[in-house]
Amino acid sequence: MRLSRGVNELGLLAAIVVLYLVLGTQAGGFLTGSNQLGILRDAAQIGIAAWGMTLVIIAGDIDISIGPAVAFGSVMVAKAATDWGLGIPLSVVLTLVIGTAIGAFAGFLRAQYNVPSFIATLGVYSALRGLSQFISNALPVPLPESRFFDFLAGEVAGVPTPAVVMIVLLVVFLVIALKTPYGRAVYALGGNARAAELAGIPVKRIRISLFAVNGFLAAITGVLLAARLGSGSGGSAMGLEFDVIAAVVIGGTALAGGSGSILATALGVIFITLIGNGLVLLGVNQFLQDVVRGVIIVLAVLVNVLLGRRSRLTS
Amino acid sequence: MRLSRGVNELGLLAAIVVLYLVLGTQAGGFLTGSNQLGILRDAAQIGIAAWGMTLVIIAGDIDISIGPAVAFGSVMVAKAATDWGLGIPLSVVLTLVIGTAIGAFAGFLRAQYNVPSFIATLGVYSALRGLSQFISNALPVPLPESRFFDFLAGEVAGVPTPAVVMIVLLVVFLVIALKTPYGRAVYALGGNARAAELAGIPVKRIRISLFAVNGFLAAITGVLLAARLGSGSGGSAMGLEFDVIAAVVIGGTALAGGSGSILATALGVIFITLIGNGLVLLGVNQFLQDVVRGVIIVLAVLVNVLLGRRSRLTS
Amino acid sequence: SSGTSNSSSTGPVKDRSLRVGAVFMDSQGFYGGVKAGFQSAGSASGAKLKLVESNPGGDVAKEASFVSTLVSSKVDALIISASSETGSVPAIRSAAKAGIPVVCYNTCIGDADTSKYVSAYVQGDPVAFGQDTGNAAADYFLKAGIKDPKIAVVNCEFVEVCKLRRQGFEEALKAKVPGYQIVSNQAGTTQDKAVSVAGNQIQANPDLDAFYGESGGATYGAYKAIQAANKSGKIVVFGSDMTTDIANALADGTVIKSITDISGKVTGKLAWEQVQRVVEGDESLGKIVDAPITGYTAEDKATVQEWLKTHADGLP
Amino acid sequence: MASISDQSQGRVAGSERGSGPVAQTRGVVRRYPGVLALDQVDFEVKAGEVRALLGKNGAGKSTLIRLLSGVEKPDEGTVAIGGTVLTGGGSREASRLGVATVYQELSLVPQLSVAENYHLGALPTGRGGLVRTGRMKDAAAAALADLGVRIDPGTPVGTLPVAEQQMVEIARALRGSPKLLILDEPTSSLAAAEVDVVLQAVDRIAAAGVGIIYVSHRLSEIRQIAHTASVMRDGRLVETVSTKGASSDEIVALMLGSATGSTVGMGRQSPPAATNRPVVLSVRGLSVPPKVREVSFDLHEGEILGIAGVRGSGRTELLRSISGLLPPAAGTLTLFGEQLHRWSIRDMVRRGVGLTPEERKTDGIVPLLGIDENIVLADRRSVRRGPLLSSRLQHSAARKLVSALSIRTPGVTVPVGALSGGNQQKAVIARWLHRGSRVLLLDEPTRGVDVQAKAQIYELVRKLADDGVSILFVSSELEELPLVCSRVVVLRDGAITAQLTGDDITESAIFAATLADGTGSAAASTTGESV
Ligand SMILES: Nc1ncnc2c1ncn2[C@@H]1O[C@H](COP(=O)(O)OP(=O)(O)OP(=O)(O)O)[C@@H](O)[C@H]1O
Ligand SMILES: Nc1ncnc2c1ncn2[C@@H]1O[C@H](COP(=O)(O)OP(=O)(O)OP(=O)(O)O)[C@@H](O)[C@H]1O
Ligand SMILES: [Mg+2]
Ligand SMILES: [Mg+2]
Repeated sequence: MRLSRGVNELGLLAAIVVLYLVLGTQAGGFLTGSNQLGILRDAAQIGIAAWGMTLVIIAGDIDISIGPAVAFGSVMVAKAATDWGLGIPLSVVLTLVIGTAIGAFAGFLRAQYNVPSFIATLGVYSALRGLSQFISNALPVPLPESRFFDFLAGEVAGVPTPAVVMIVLLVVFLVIALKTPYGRAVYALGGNARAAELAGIPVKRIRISLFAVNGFLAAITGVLLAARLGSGSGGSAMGLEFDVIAAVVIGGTALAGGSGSILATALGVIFITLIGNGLVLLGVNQFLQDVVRGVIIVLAVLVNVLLGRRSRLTS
Repeated sequence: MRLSRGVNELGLLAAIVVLYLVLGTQAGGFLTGSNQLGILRDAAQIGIAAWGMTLVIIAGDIDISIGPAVAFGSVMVAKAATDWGLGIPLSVVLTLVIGTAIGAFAGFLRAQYNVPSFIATLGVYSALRGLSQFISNALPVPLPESRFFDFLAGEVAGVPTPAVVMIVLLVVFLVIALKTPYGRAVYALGGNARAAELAGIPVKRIRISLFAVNGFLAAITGVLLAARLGSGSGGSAMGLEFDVIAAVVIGGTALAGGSGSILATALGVIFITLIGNGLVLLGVNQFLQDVVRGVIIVLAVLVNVLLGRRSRLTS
Repeated sequence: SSGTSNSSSTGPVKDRSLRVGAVFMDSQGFYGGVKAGFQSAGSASGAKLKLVESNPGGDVAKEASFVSTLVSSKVDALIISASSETGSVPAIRSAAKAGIPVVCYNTCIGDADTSKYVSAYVQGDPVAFGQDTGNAAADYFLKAGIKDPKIAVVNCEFVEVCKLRRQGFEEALKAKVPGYQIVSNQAGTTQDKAVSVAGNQIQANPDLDAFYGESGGATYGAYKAIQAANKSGKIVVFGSDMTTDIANALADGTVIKSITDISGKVTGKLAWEQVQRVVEGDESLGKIVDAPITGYTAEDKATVQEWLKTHADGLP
Repeated sequence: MASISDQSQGRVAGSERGSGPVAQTRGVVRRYPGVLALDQVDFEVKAGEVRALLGKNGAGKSTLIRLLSGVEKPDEGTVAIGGTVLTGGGSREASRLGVATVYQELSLVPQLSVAENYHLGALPTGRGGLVRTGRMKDAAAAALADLGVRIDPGTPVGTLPVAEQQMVEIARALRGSPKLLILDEPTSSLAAAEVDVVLQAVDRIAAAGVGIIYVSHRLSEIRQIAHTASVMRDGRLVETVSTKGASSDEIVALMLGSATGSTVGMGRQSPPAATNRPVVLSVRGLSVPPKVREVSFDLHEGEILGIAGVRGSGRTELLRSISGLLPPAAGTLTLFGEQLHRWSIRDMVRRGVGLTPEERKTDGIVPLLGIDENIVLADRRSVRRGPLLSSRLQHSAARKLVSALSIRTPGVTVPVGALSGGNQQKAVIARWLHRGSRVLLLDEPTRGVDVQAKAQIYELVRKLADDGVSILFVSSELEELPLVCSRVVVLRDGAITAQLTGDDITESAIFAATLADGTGSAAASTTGESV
């Protein structure tokens, strides 16, 4: 099991190396520093939410509300900072708090009443998309000029701020998943919730917290997005949940729960972002881009599955 | 278990009755015969695919490619009948065959190589959406005039043809699920795939067939859609997979597999269609519609869960 | 920023290899027309044109990341239909700052920013667009003697352009038929959504006179819904965007009474002309080019037939 | 010892009833990561023979069975059924050749009805290929009735008690009139009377000329029904003996290798009565309708209190409600002097009460996690450095318990799901030892555990009691209660009906007390021997 997990990560790494070789030679501008930083910036859009999603999926649940939650965060922070006149620090804090609370609410429905997480977050999905379009009238809500938002949209030591946030959170989540009682409890309850419960692990509280964390991460992504665009937009982050879930699953985390790795998710995030970037750079027809993306995602997982099986047979 | 399943269906039925009371008194035109028939027509769009999806989910899998598969079917039949000049019967047959084959391919990836069905169908999702936009240039492809398509778009004894197709298929799938060795094997492998395999059930073959059936049903829906619109459109059926899956889950089928009921799915389909119809008739703001829809879906499932729990405690 | 494109030379585009980034707002047929018009005009002027294209589906976030990718790849120019007047500003600004000339078509960012960052804007003014439909509708109502028409809107108002189209539509109506009433306004951009939404609107408003379709899908969906409800002729449609099936319905004339259209191909050709101007060395900013708004009516069958003949490939 | 096999030729002269071998393996080898599960095994069963397969947990019994039933392929060697060598066609190939298997893990579909599970993979169909529901139910009910159980064939299997599920599996295995019937620990979850039903069925089937392989850790059963016994150790088949010719001690010695029967220490060593010591846990009027009614008792410090009862008497519910898993309708607990009216699992874990559930697969272990993590699951405080977990502390804590409980594993990070059943059980007990719980609720702790491990568990329980830990010990194996308990209470229909102390704790006394009106005289024979 350990072994096959390692193989999984190696397989993805190999796929990423292949992508770099192909795109580096075929796609003009791919290897430029600015493009690489652009990739990191785009990766942050998926990655920040993907760390939390990995834990949610390891716990045997799913959260499909990421896209609307990000859009809602972006609208919320802009509305609060402008129309509601709350000032920038308070607006940001409020956005993060409300995002967390909404996530916690979905988690509560799951943990307390056993509403399937797919349905609980489908409800949130629909409600948040509608709500952010409604309060913004489907128009972008401009952010006020501010050094703080400029900083979020800008760079830290040459690296885009969102990418820095993503990397910092990656480290935090790696430690949480591998080294904290909380993280291990997530694995335990995903692997066998009844056994975890019997061992005295607060299963309900952990479930609620996982969705709360996801809401928090989506709100962060939303604030970063608003800073990048200079406005909050209720129609943004369409379909982001698919990219996030795909990154997690490409990383080898099983939707059945109980196993998975944040590091592998990180590779999945890079993989997905690279494909998106490369297809544009290669000048592929916009519609064929979707076709190629679909084929590559399936191929990546297929190769990984086959590698994993081979390694299990020969070991 | 039986009891709670019955309660589940009763709860949904009660929710539908409540919707009828509310909409009948509040929404002008709701109770007219033509609106009721219109609801049936809209229900067919979700329902036909939902029967197959119920079986897929009972088997412990998921198929998220419905929307693009329907769009692809609609484009395919129109292209074949016009640009490729295959004639109408052949075009329809070809569309159904190719739809089935694509579904079977996703099922093959799942069954043979253990590619998670979420990923296999995510690949198909992306590829088919791109492909149908590509071959149609993102333009509607007009259907040729034909008595057959007029029939599909029209009515049988006053009932919209798609609704008739849906009802006939409902009966077929009810019998399959409850009364055939095949249907029971689906339940068995969803409940305990290892046990099913040990008992000599051809698990792989059944898995492939389930996805093939879903592809077939999506193709039928696509042909009916093209007939209704008079043209095939690559951008149609956006997000249909969410509605279909939601209908199945609202019907009480667990995403974990092993249990579920086609009849309850039918109630779920009606429930979802009613909400969509009612919100428009009530003239609710389009963005608030999403909010209301999200809240109602969660509430429906929540009430069902609570009813089920109550009945279990008192039984 | 340097303000220079990466192509080493300026001067005539003939025989030059040009990589142009193209951002299509979403996957409607109109953009297929733009692409075709742009490419054919480009090759006609002898350039070796390579399009690097993408389609953010109206999502400003996706648009921003596409544009940054195009900037990294140092395309020679960027043509874009901006998803949002305000939300698209950072993306376009970053392209301009990287020295990549930007040509807007169809939609763009606010006026002030356009004059700062955008070389040219091939404008299909959405308000004027809506006014054209509104005028056609008003003429129809006046002629039919309907003083207080009840109108249902099938909209695409999650993008700004569509809001502006309706604004123009209502302005024109208000001037000529002040008794009009919008009894319902619901979203339905794709044909399949539109046909079911319009069907519901017909049920909710039995005395409906007309539909306004803000986009091609909305228009066609309303048309199909009227047919399905057996209300052909009782309810009529004023719509937007030509496609083959809409043109056919308009030629028939019982349901669809008018269509307002901006030709994608013409828009694409105009965009190419601006790209050509810029890469040949004219660095002036903020030029506004009006894309012709064309009204088609059921009464003027000849023009409709003409459209069908000249658009045999279906691209608008 | 009567060694009757010639290993080099793999020939067994067992009973006279059969003719040719119905199943045969030649030099089979099966490896798992880090484990050689089978090492050059030659094995043979004849028609009409009942062959017991014995060995410690992890000896390779289930692995050999998986090869015989076609579920897995050998890495080397061949498996032949009725003279036909298996070609890797899976369980379907083997079952076509007449192999029916009751696996150690339940292989039922919990959501489906008894009838459907009975017919799984071969539903009876009628006109139009539709399932004949009525016939399906009748056939299932009849087959179960043959085994002496009465279950409504429409009930979902998952809602049945484990024992009844096991009977459904056995009934199913017999459905296709197999040539070879393999039973992997079929009685581990059964109570005395049911064990007898199974044994009688086995006798009958063997008499009809079916070859039977029977795995069990209960030597008493084996001596009762098996003609011959093959003993496995560390993946090798060490000996095949006639059960008539060999004594239990000899068989145990074979299973253990160098160790001899006497070192196993199965003799009665129950601790002295502890009723004079302080009361640790006092249960008053505990009711969980309809299973537990007004139960009151005291548990003293260092006491091992046995709870006896037939299946369905409510022992599991009693333990579950004390542990906080099942909220009682009425009753109080006084734990370490503190009276509780409501309590959650987490309260009880924190206060030092630990439950090892009777179904370790579904309730006990987290199969994908390592042994180490499973062991520290209930208390991670002691393996932390600052806020973070320390793998080193985790490993050393786990290693200590792995060796103390003799858990057989290549390493402490191996996923616990890969362990043999008995070793999984030990890992669950180890969890509470790591937690330092002062009150242990052990629900069938020796189910599916081999003789040596059983002895180790007894030893462990006694030692814990010596250290002052108080233990509630539920067991369906009546013979083990006298071995470990200083006091036994008997549960009947959810109420305590008898209490036995000191020398009154004998198998026959307990047995008499568990039965309402002294039914089932067969029991004395099934529980006659203990090892
Ligand atoms: N799927 C597997 N993966 C890895 N190791 C395995 C697997 N199955 C069995 N093993 C190992 O092979 C060895 C033999 O296991 P097996 O289940 O055959 O023992 P057993 O004799 O049936 O024991 P028990 O009496 O506990 O059931 C054990 O060391 C076990 O850990
Ligand atoms: N409602 C229920 N939900 C889940 N499991 C149950 C339920 N009722 C009984 N069980 C399980 O069925 C099994 C039989 O329990 P029961 O109380 O009838 O017998 P018992 O006295 O514990 O005897 P034994 O342990 O020998 O089966 C136990 O595992 C119990 O947990
Ligand atoms: Mg075993
Ligand atoms: Mg029990």
